[in-house]
Amino acid sequence: MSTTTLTYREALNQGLREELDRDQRVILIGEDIGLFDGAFKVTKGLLADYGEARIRDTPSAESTAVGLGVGAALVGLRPVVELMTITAALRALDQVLVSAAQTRFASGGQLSVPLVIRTPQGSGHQLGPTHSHSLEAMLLQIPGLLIAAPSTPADAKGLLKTAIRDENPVAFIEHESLYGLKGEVPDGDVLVPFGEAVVRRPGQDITLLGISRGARTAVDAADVLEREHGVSAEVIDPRTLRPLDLPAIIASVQRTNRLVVVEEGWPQGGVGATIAALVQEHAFDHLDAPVLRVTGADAPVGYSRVLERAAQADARAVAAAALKTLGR
Amino acid sequence: MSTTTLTYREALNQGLREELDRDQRVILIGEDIGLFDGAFKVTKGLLADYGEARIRDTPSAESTAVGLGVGAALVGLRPVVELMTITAALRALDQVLVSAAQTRFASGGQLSVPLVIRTPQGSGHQLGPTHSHSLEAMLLQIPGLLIAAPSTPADAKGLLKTAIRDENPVAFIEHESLYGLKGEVPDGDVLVPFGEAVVRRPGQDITLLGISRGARTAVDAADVLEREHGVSAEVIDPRTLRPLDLPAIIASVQRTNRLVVVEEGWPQGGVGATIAALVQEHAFDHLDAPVLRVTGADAPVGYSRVLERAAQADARAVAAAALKTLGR
Amino acid sequence: MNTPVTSAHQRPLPDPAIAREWLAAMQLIRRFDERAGELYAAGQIGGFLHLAVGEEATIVGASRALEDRDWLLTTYRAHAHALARGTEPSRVMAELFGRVGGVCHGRGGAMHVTDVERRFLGGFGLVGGHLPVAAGAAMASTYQGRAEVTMCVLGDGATSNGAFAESLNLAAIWNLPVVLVVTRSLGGYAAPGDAAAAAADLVRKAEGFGIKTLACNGMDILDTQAVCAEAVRIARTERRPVLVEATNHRAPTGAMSAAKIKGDKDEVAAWKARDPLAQFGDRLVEVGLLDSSERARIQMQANSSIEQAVSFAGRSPHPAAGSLYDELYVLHGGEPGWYGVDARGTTTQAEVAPHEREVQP
Amino acid sequence: MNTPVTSAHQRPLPDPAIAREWLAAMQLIRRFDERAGELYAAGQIGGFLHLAVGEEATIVGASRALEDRDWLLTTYRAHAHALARGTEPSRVMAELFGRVGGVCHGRGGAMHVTDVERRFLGGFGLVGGHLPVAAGAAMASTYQGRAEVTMCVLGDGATSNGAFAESLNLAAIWNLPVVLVVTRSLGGYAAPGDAAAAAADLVRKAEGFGIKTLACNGMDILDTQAVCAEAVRIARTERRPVLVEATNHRAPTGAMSAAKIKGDKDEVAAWKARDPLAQFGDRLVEVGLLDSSERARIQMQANSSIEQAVSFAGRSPHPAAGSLYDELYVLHGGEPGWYGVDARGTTTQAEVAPHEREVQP
Ligand SMILES: Cc1ncc(C[n+]2csc(CCOP(=O)(O)OP(=O)(O)O)c2C)c(N)n1
Ligand SMILES: Cc1ncc(C[n+]2csc(CCOP(=O)(O)OP(=O)(O)O)c2C)c(N)n1
Ligand SMILES: [Mg+2]
Ligand SMILES: [Mg+2]
Repeated sequence: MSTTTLTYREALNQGLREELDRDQRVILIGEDIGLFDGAFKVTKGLLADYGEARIRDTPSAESTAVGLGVGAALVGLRPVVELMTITAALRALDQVLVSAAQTRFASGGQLSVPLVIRTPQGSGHQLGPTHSHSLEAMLLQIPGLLIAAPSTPADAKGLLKTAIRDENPVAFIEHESLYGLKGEVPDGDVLVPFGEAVVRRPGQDITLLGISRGARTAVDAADVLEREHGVSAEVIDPRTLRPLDLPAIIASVQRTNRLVVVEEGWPQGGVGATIAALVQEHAFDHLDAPVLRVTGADAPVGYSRVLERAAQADARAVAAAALKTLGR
Repeated sequence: MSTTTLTYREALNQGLREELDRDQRVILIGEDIGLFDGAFKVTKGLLADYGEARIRDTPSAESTAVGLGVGAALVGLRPVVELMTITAALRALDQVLVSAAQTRFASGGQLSVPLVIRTPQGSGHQLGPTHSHSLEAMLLQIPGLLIAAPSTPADAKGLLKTAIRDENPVAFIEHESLYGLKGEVPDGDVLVPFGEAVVRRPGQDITLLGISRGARTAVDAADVLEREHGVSAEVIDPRTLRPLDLPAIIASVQRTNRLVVVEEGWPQGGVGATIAALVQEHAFDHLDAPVLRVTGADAPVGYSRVLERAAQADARAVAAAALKTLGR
Repeated sequence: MNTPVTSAHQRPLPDPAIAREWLAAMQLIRRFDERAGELYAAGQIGGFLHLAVGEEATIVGASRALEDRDWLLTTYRAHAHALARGTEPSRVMAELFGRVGGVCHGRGGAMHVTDVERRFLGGFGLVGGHLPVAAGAAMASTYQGRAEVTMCVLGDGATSNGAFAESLNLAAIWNLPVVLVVTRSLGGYAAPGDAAAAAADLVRKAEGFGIKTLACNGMDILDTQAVCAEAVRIARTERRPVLVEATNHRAPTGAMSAAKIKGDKDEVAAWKARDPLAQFGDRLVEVGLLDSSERARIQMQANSSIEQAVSFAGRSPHPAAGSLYDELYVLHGGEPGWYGVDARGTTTQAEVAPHEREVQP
Repeated sequence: MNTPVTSAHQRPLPDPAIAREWLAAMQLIRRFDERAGELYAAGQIGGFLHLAVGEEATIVGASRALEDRDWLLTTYRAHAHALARGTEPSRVMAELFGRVGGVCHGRGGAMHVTDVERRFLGGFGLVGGHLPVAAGAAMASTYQGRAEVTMCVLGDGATSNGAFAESLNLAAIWNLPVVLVVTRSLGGYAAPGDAAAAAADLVRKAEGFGIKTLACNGMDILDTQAVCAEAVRIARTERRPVLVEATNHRAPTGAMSAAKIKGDKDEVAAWKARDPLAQFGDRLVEVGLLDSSERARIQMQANSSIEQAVSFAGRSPHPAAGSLYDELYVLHGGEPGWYGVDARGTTTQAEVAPHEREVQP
């Protein structure tokens, strides 16, 4: 399999291009995605190459952008809607839940909604309390909605292609601080399946599970643990939250008997809480210590870089939690 | 303390009246709350008694109703906004999170938002997939937002009065199937503090924790357990989810060594998951079995009464989970 | 005039067969509502039931302006639109009974009645929630190079919601072939503050967005059909949005869910004099297009068709509790339930019996 | 005319002292932005920084139409409005530095600058998100029997959002004393499709909601102040909403966050000929209200005030990492943190150093 070094941003752009080339039904909808190449430049050049009919700049109208995608999906297209930030996505949550996620069920299976909603999230650029949210846990609540949260350029492309081909609505959560990240990306039509976790780093003493950028934080923490404490940590990246590859998580915990979950979102009602609950439920007798969570602080993200950092789930905090779990 | 038998609905109405009488700054805002007495008749008679300036019928504009409440709160009022259903509240989530919950933080403590957002939730009347949601877990995500979820008429009144007097924004979650429930309600100015769980039924063998109507389901389950299995279950109703009375929950689990959480909302990213995560974290060595959750099904609520019931967290399911936890 | 309560002029009648078909469709919806109201009171139908008594001319008139290839979306008052579009009454009634024979297999109920074969996309429960979806459908038709039109029926209350403005704006700037039919209620269940304040200048509001606007007497099927047909023609040929304001007197039923006409004598009499079904039937008789036995036959046919529907619905089985997770995901060879991790250790299937209904709005 | 690019007529000048104060306020904002742009490029200021170069006449003109008792809300371009309202530049700059000396103690940043003492409610990050909040403030003033007015400044892009329509509708039906100042950008950072399509008929759109509308040349402080003052007068005395469309040429800065004027020569020259600060200064000189030494003194005062601000900001300490949970809840004698159960077992306070900035929109 040949690969090319691309940024996460370029990998997404390549994935979009390949799907636009492959399937005329694919169209892109979003604020500033055309003339401005997207708020984070993910859709760079697409307007010039695919034209206005397929790359549709919307006004600032988030709920309508999603509803529009739902309508187009019902009538035969495969729209990809970009919402500028996950906070803007809050304004569309009625459409995400009611129109996108529930319509198949409510219609008794008559309708389906092959729609992708792309949205970036996360802190890291001092964007302050309103633009630094990580809200995947709110979306995780919604049955009917698949969720992908890639942490590498290869997964960004491969999961996006899978999302576009899926018959179900998919929330595709990108991370603002990963757009510049480089990595090897398979050339051509390589898909990453949903519901298959990946081991980012094998290990025996403890499992670290990281969500979105948390997967990278977990790898950094594993390095610290190895280097400074001689602890061998296994890092799992679930890649999709719905479906969730619970068997892979359980299998790892059954070997290591310890788990720390890393997420950037808020702790109450978070993804980590769900994973902790599931793991203690399914592997109670294998756990030698409580599942710990290292999450974003239970507070807004402050603009000050000190406050922003203090609110983040960082590698040192993960390493510390891991050591605590190991009784050290 | 003298009491009167009132329905949950009447208790809420009484609470609103007492606060309207006590404090001229209290005003009510919401769709159909005036001329129609509110979708669930909670605001019955208030328009006639307090007038249009204080009981404000809005058009169907959910996000604006909340934003309006925030603005009025910033300028010195204590608004109570009613949203017709928690699903309608989804449309206001941007205002709830950004304007209501984060403004104090973002302004460096200059501003505060003494606002109450009342909204009913829950299944039970075959309202189908769009009108049967239980979404407290999404709101639980939000730091800065307090959450009350009363399960009795007395708490409905007492918590509502506390909510109105609190300087922080409060999401006040009512349950559609509890409005007709009768109970003894203290007369006059009796407040129920936030952050104090209550034991609905003492017991030794297992702790059942129920949220919103789940607290009643838990009591029913405890009856079944006692009657049919000789199991003594303690039922805890946290009453407020933020602040959460974790010490009371931990104390109970330290005695019973077993916990089942009952909620009607969806399991992924749910409140029960958070409580399970917290309890295994804080009382790992006291748990003799995994914390189990009995939640609403991980699916929309079907209109069919069979499907609606099948999706509910019911007392038999709770009893069964409790027995499983007890190894029986 | 923005708000006609009578038709602009007496519209010419269509071919006799067509006129009779329109009357029959209105009669069918009326009878359906009458029986559904009774069955709701009896607890056979649950949830919210938004009846359409008094709206038959609007519903049938609008639907008869469409071709088969056109798409239709509406509010929670979806059962009536499905009937107008030709869905078998049995499958609609079975949906209201919550049975597997229902058009949505009992999963959606009255508010979500959908019939994709007839390009009826449903049935939306949230006020204004279907507006952007309709815009998207219209966009897709144009993208696919098809001359289809999308019709979206909404209430006046929805015009105060941001979804209305956002969708109108998009429809205008993107030239979407969507026809918005706004039912402006002058009677029955409506939020008075809202209707009065927000919809008074609906035409001005819509034109503020650069949308072509037409008005019709929603109590007159001829006027409604003619105006909607003109709107559809404009949308189809000029590929741009049109808004039709259909003024309407819903019956004074007191509650949205009870078909029985009540209220004080004068109110009832006033409404009866406006009853769109009676009016249209009378006109057909007047001009000699229908005799009283034919009229009776149409009524009887509606009655018997609805009785059959009730009987079908009553015999149709309840969905199995175990089918809870079906028809939620499109499974790619995966297993049902694969997409979720159900935390519920044990689910007991409680016995199912008609349960008492709490007072509902 | 909906879209004046020049003033309706040459407005008379106010008292000399007032005219000079206006010029000084514009100069202060300009200088602040120039320095802030440099400091942003140097990594001293983070996040999104929406500069106001070219908007000074609109910002100062609108603010000088208000009395002290009136309320003001704006978008993410909040630092400039705070300066116009009289907040000390040091406390604004310190906010952009993210320091405890900042008006929001470094928690909010440029987008959330707020000064409640001056009745400036901030600084809202989401497009259109402040509109209902402004409506609520206006409602509260009336409820309290106070003749205050609320002014809400927004961009043309926000007029496509549902929040705009919902708030306008409410303001109209409830007669709220709110003045909406819409900055219609004809240059600089703007979503072109949006601005062109949605705001072209802004006046018609607003009037569709029954809102009184005025227009001004946002590049001319005299016109802006006069028109906004008239709007405020109507809102205050007639207790109803007014929308002012202020047409504006933001400087061709290329990116929202860089103050340096760039673009091709002609574009820059065209903008410079329009520069609201230069224009107003020239006019004052022309009519003999200002001589060149006074003008230079005003510039120097702005410069030195901003240098003091930069120096104050640089010296102000970073908030302590441990203050993370402060100023979030109003605690009723409870402890900080009581309202949340922080799941984070261990928080290490990473060393804080200026970090590299990823390319941002
Ligand atoms: C978002 C939302 N809020 C509230 C409701 C409850 N509700 C059901 S019908 C109705 C009245 C809507 O009025 P209008 O849009 O005029 O429709 P119509 O009169 O045709 O029923 C309301 C508020 C709802 N369905 N959705
Ligand atoms: C809900 C939301 N979506 C996207 C953004 C990103 N954003 C920041 S400025 C801006 C342009 C808004 O244009 P306009 O309302 O005209 O304001 P102005 O030109 O005055 O900045 C956008 C889209 C945001 N702040 N909020
Ligand atoms: Mg209506
Ligand atoms: Mg603009």
